[in-house]
Amino acid sequence: MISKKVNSVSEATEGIGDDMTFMFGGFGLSGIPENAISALVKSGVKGLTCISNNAGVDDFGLGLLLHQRQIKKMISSYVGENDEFERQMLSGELDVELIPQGTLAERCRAAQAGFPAFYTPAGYGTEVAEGKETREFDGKMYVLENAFKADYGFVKAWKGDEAGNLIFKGTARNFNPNMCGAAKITVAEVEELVPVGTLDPNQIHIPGIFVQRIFQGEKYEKRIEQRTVRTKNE
Amino acid sequence: MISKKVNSVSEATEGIGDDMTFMFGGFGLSGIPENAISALVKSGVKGLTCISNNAGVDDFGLGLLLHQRQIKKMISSYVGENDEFERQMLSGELDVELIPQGTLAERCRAAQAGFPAFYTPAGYGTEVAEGKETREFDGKMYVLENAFKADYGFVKAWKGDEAGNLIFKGTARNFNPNMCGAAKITVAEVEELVPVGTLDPNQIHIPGIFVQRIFQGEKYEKRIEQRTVRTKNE
Amino acid sequence: MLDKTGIAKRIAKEVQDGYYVNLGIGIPTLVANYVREDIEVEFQSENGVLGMGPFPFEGEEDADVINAGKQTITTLPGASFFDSATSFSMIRGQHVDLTILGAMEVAENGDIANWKIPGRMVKGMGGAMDLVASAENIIVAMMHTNKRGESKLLKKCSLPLTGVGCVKKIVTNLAVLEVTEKGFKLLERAPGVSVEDIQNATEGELIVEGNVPEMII
Amino acid sequence: MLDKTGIAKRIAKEVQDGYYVNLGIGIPTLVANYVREDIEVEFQSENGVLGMGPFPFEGEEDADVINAGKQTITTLPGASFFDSATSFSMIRGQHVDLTILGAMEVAENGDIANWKIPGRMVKGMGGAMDLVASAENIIVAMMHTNKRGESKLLKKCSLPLTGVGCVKKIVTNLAVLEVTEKGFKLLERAPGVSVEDIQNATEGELIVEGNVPEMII
Repeated sequence: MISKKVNSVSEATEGIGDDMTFMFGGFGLSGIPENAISALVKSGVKGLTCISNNAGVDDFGLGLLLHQRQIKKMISSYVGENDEFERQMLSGELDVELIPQGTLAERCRAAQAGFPAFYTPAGYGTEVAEGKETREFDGKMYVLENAFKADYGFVKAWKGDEAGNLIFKGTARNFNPNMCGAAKITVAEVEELVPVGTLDPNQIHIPGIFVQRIFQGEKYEKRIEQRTVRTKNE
Repeated sequence: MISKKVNSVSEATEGIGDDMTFMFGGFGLSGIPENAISALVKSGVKGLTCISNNAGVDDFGLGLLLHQRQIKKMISSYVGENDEFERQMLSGELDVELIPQGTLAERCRAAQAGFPAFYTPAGYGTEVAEGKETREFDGKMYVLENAFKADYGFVKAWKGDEAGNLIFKGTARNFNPNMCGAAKITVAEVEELVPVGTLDPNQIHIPGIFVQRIFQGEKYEKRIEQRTVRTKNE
Repeated sequence: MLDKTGIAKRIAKEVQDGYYVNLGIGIPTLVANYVREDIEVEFQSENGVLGMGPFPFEGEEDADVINAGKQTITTLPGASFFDSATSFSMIRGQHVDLTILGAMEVAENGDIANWKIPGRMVKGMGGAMDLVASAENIIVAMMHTNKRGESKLLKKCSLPLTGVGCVKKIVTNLAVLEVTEKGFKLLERAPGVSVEDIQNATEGELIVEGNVPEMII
Repeated sequence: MLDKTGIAKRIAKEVQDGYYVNLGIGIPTLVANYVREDIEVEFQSENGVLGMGPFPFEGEEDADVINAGKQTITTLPGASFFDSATSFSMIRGQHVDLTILGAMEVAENGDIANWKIPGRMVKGMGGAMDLVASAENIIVAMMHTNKRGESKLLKKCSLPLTGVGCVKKIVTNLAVLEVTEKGFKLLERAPGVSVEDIQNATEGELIVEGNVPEMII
């Protein structure tokens, strides 16, 4: 068994530097690599290009990096719910590239799987397709999209083992599996690092080969963005 | 919950006809849809185009359909271990298209995922790429491959529920998940049909949306092709 | 004239037995409440869940179980969780049968604009571009006119597009319309709304054939 | 001169700590038996398993746990099973560090032919074309000459290709060779084999620089 275990978040983020491209798993605040983000804030690296479906909120998630002006460019599908983001974007401090969510997921998966490019119908006829090759297959039009290239991928799983095998929970899974192995170095943080041999080989969401470093996160806040509930007598 | 359950293999194969294109999960004889294959043999449908990584052996798997001369064309990556196959191929009765195994898997996945085409490095510079578009990305050459189009996909899982959710076991998983939802109608057979709600939503390999019909197979022979063992005192 | 709930109720009638449905935020989300009880329908959310149930009871919320609107949800028996790429395989591969979403503008050729207003802060298209480019069956839920009283059913969209020629049906506070090769075909009027009212509120080509029935909700 | 076991033993020395390795059938399969015990290596099989162990004990075979050669296998702690598309994501995405496979012919530019002999029954390329087109590190294990005594290290392959310009290293019964821009560079001689012997058995350009050491196995 090839061990991917590192003993701390600082060891996990070794090698990061200014002007790099990072991927972050998560949808909204669900399934984001909280501990890696904290470490990046502390590290002070800047000029970052961040590939992440969302940009966090003002005081959590990638919002923390935005607040410190560490991000140069965001590549996302949806960036609402973030005043500081809006301010930086409108003032021109922050570059933003918006791409369809399914395209975002597949550009990660293409990088993971060694595909340089693929044709997708999303965005055809819109400004998303401007400057891109389009092509007809069976009477329908498609846009050529490229695999992402990133230096580090930061993902968060529920359970993992020293071999780097990961299991996600609920909708906190989202982009995390698609980003594993899509960057040069994939750093996985888990809520619980379990002994090798504990996870059923049949039930592993991401085999360890896609992960370079794994550590157990110190704590998880797991903030809820929209707490919607019903009352029992409803 | 939308029910996909059918009560018999004959109900599961309703609508099949001559000259159709079928997909079959399985690698060698592992994870093949044994009950569906038996039903197809019984049905006598002919002129079939079969997409399957392998072609079975003389007296099992797709070999049974070959023996009845029901197959017009095989699309596979490896077709050894089958004398009747060899005879029909050399005599020109059977048309064979050999394609790289990873390309075979991805052409299924592309059909499942709504991608018309993708670029892969496999086969570049070989006869597999003849007549196909090739293209350079970042200094490396790739071949454009298309999504498969099939009428029925026959897959085999370990466990499944009425909603069509599937869980596979070991290396019997192979092409089965990639073929789910890749044909117009996906027919899944399972060793055990469990009550809805029994399977952990977190641990489902294939969500039911990719499956149109599901049934519990009557029996599984699960033949081993190469029984390799060691003795305990070795 | 319908309110938002009325629009949701009318659209709920379009949902058929055995449908997998993706609901956008806003009015579309309400549709789930009015689907007939005697049919089986499963709701998909593009962040990675199939088989969504109602909101959780107070105290039972789970940060790891949300919908694409980031709301806490529950799941029903038979549900499944999956990654984003798989989720869009369901959408792009046309395994999802019906997509219901809001719009700022719809053109008579089926073009839709619902993600960007130039000069204003853009939040992004999320999954909308994948949904409209892929779905065979798209219903738009929206008010017939905007806050300034201008028609949202146009000859040509003025805002940046989300997708081209993709909308099949529109349910507004005034009418149910089908997008045809010749323009918006009026199918039904909202209670108390005349064909003339609809004509006046529609900038795009409106096709009125015979007697247009009033909706039954 | 080496036998097949000797070739496997020599190749095993190329396997480094932390490598994920894909082994082809034949001689490559034997390599697993000779990898140093003090390093960590994981074996991947393209039918969908990572972390392969030895063959099962008699009576413990499982039809659902096989390798790409269809042999019954076991798995080690930390192993995982996955579908074929994911398996080739590992290969195509260059997550597998080393591929070892057999060949019928290798050309001095790194071309490889190992799947088809015109006029004979063709069994198919299986995963070989994906492996050779993707791997950064490919070692070929083969005899230096064929059964008719003809060199298998050629100026140009005569058989249909499996991949172009992809082989990096070759270990034969006679030598270890590196594929360079100028041709086959002789790195090591098998025990008791002279440079002249190797020269005589090599049709392609052979580059001999200085004193060529004998292999240590």
